[in-house]
Formats: sequence, C-alpha cells, structure tokens
Amino acid sequence: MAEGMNGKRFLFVLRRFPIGGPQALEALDAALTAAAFDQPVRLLFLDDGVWQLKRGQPAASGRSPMALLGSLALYDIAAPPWVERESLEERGLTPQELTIEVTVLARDRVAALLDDCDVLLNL
Amino acid sequence: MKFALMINGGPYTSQGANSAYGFAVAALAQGHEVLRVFFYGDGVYNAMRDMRPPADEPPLLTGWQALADRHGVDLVICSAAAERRGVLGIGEDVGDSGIAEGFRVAGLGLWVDACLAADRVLVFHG
Amino acid sequence: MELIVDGKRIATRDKGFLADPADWNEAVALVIAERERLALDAAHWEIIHFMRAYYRDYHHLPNNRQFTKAVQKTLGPDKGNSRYLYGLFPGGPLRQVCKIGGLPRPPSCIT
Amino acid sequence: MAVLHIVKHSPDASQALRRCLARVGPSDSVLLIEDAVYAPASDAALRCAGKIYALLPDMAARGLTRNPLQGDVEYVDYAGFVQLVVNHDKVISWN
Repeated sequence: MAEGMNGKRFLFVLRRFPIGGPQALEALDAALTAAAFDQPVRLLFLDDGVWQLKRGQPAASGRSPMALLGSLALYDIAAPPWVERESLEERGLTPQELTIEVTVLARDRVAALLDDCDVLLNL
Repeated sequence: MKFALMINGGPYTSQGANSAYGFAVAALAQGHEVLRVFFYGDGVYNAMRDMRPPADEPPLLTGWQALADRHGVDLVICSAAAERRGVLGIGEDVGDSGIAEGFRVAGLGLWVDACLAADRVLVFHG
Repeated sequence: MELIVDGKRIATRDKGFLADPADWNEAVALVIAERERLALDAAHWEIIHFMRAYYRDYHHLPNNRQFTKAVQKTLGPDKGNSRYLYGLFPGGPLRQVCKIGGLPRPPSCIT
Repeated sequence: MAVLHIVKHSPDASQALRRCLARVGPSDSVLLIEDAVYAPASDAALRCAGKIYALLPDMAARGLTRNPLQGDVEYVDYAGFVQLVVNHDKVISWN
C-alpha cells in the first residue's frame, strides 16, 4: 500500500486521559499502525494527555496506554515524544515523574510543531 | 482534491457525524473526491443497520449509503473498535452482524492507507 | 468447546482461543496446533514465543500490520514479512500465533 | 504552510476552544462549528494569532446571528468550510 509512495510525516496529538475510556489507547494504536506502515510518526502530548505518561500507573490491565508506550522503539518511533511544558506545570507534573523520556516544549512553540508535519491527527 | 474523513463520535450523542456528512456533500458538490470515511471509536455505531429514527428525522445512514453509491465513497468501520463495542455480533462472520449495507469492516491499516492517499485528512469527534 | 490435555479439561472461547491464559503451556499449544493442522517446529515456536513476550511487555494485541512490523524489528526482515509468516501459519499468522500461544483473539482477525 | 483548527464544543462545555486558541499560529485559522458557534454569540474572548470563522448553518440551526461585537469573526457555509480546508495544508480537530 505505502510502497512506491513518498512517506508522509504524521504528528499525533494525544490529549485524552489514560483510563476513562478506550480513546487514549485507540489513538496510540492508530499512531503505531501508521508507524507500522514505515511512515515517520511523532507524538505530542498536550493538556490532560500528559497524564498518560505519569509513572506509577499499574500497567497490567491493558486498559491504559502505559505499557504500550514502551513499544515506541519497536515501531521505529525514534524521537522521544514531545510534551508541552505548560501542560505539565498546570498539573503539577515534572518530566522526572514520567514513565518515558520526553522532549519538553514551550506552549509558544506548539503552533510551529503542529505545522511541521504532513498529516496532523488528534483522535 | 482528495479527502479522507474519520468519524469517532456516535450518532445520537453528538453532531459530529452530521458535520462530516455536511462536509462530504459540499466537497463532492465542488468536484472534490471523498476517498474514504473511516468510522473509529464510538463512530462505529453510525453503521448499525437496525437504527429506526422517527420518520421526521433525516436518516444519516441512507445519506452515507447514497454517497457510497453515487460517488464511490468507501465506508469503512474499524474492526477493532466495532468488535470491542459489540457492533459485529457474536460470530466471526460479518454477514451475521448488525452492520448496514454499503459499509465494510476492516482494520486501521485502511485509515493509514487513506491518509497516505488523501490531500487533506479531517477528524470529526463525538 | 473444550480441550483435553494430559487428562485435564481446558475451556476455550472465540472458536478455540483459551478462556484462561493461565491454562497455557507448551503441551496445550501442541494440542491447539494439532486442531489447526499445524506441526510445530522451531520456526513456529520462535514466532509464538515472540508474540507471548510482546503481549507480556505491552499488554497489547496488535493488528496484522503492527504484528509484521514488530516481528521484522525483533527477528529481522527475513521473518517479518507476510510470505514467511503465512508460510508458517497458513490460517492467518497473527490469529494462529495468538491462538496457539494462549493469548486472546486479536481484534482485527474477523474476516 | 498553515493549519486549520476546528472546534465543536461551546466554551462552557469544554476547554477545547481555550486550549485551541493558545496553540494557533499567525498563518493558521480557527473554524467554529456545532456548539462552538455559541462562542461568538456571547462575549467570550475570541483572541488568537490567526483568523476565526464560524459555520453559518450551525448558527442558523441555533437561531444565532452575526454578533457585531465580534467584528473579527468571519462566517462561512459548508462550501466555505471546504474552501478553508483546501486553503490550509492540514486540519486539526479539538475534542
């Protein structure tokens, strides 16, 4: 399907709470599927989506994206996900409390990041 | 221009699917193409065959079917989302499911495929 | 439907997937594989163990595309491709691997 | 290069509009649809770096008319919605 086409750069904006419904998991699943098509995929966690990254959530249930976030390298999502600094600060979170390595980005640089892709998705 | 649309809101919980339909009709009227509408998350409920809205409510379902018929819009229900929500019935046979005619069931791969083929991608939330 | 393995009755659901993943062991896998008309060799076991480790680590049931990609990344491109995987599991690699591996039925295996 | 931001919730029901407006770039636009069309009808602060549009059919369905106090808001029908999507490189919907 993707063969013979130029790759498209996907940016997934993840803004959902981790547990309250399957939406967070369904959004991450879509991102991993795009990556499985060998397309370059980036992730940006904004607003309540940063709660998905909080360390200390029990992963065993499979109902949160926590465990699945460990698979990013397996799907060739190489760059650490972007996380907006203000989204963390507003929730009293620090990068040290997150379960994976991230790149912290200031809010006034988010607009430029949203523009720096070919397919922009907030599911 | 080619469009790919995703609907992830249910039919009677939000206006999202109606907005997507309004957009699709306007886009086709301008000579654009709507390659595929992908029903994800709660959006899969939009494809239930046995929905019986009162006669004075415009039925969105037949609207989608007409777009598929006349303009070749590919209506795809996400299999994983549908199965999680019981939309497919209990068997492994899609023929036994409650899915309306004109829709097909497939994986997320078809959504990525649509994103790769389209010039613009739009998500309509619930 | 039930499996009988070493005299023990094991419940299944979803057309032959284990009802309780804790019932799984390699003897159970052999019985399920026999029902799928598969004789497991080392190449099959490699994929089955890969998938069990993937599920243990990520609590995720992948779709076909993700499965192939994950096999490719872990075991190399010679194995992470449809031709190789269908050669081993002609009834649908992801579905058969999950079934024989005692994992839940993956969601995209409907048609 | 520009992004079209679509918002569908009223400012009272959800933070989506506020969250969106904070991330709009100077060449971006915002399109208010569904219950978000209540925003220009009220005195909600609709300031952002880009342009703001509202979907007329969703306003009409709610008995809303153009608010002279929100002079910067422009109005489009569904054909104009399509045109906005064509004129921006990509679209993000804020849930």
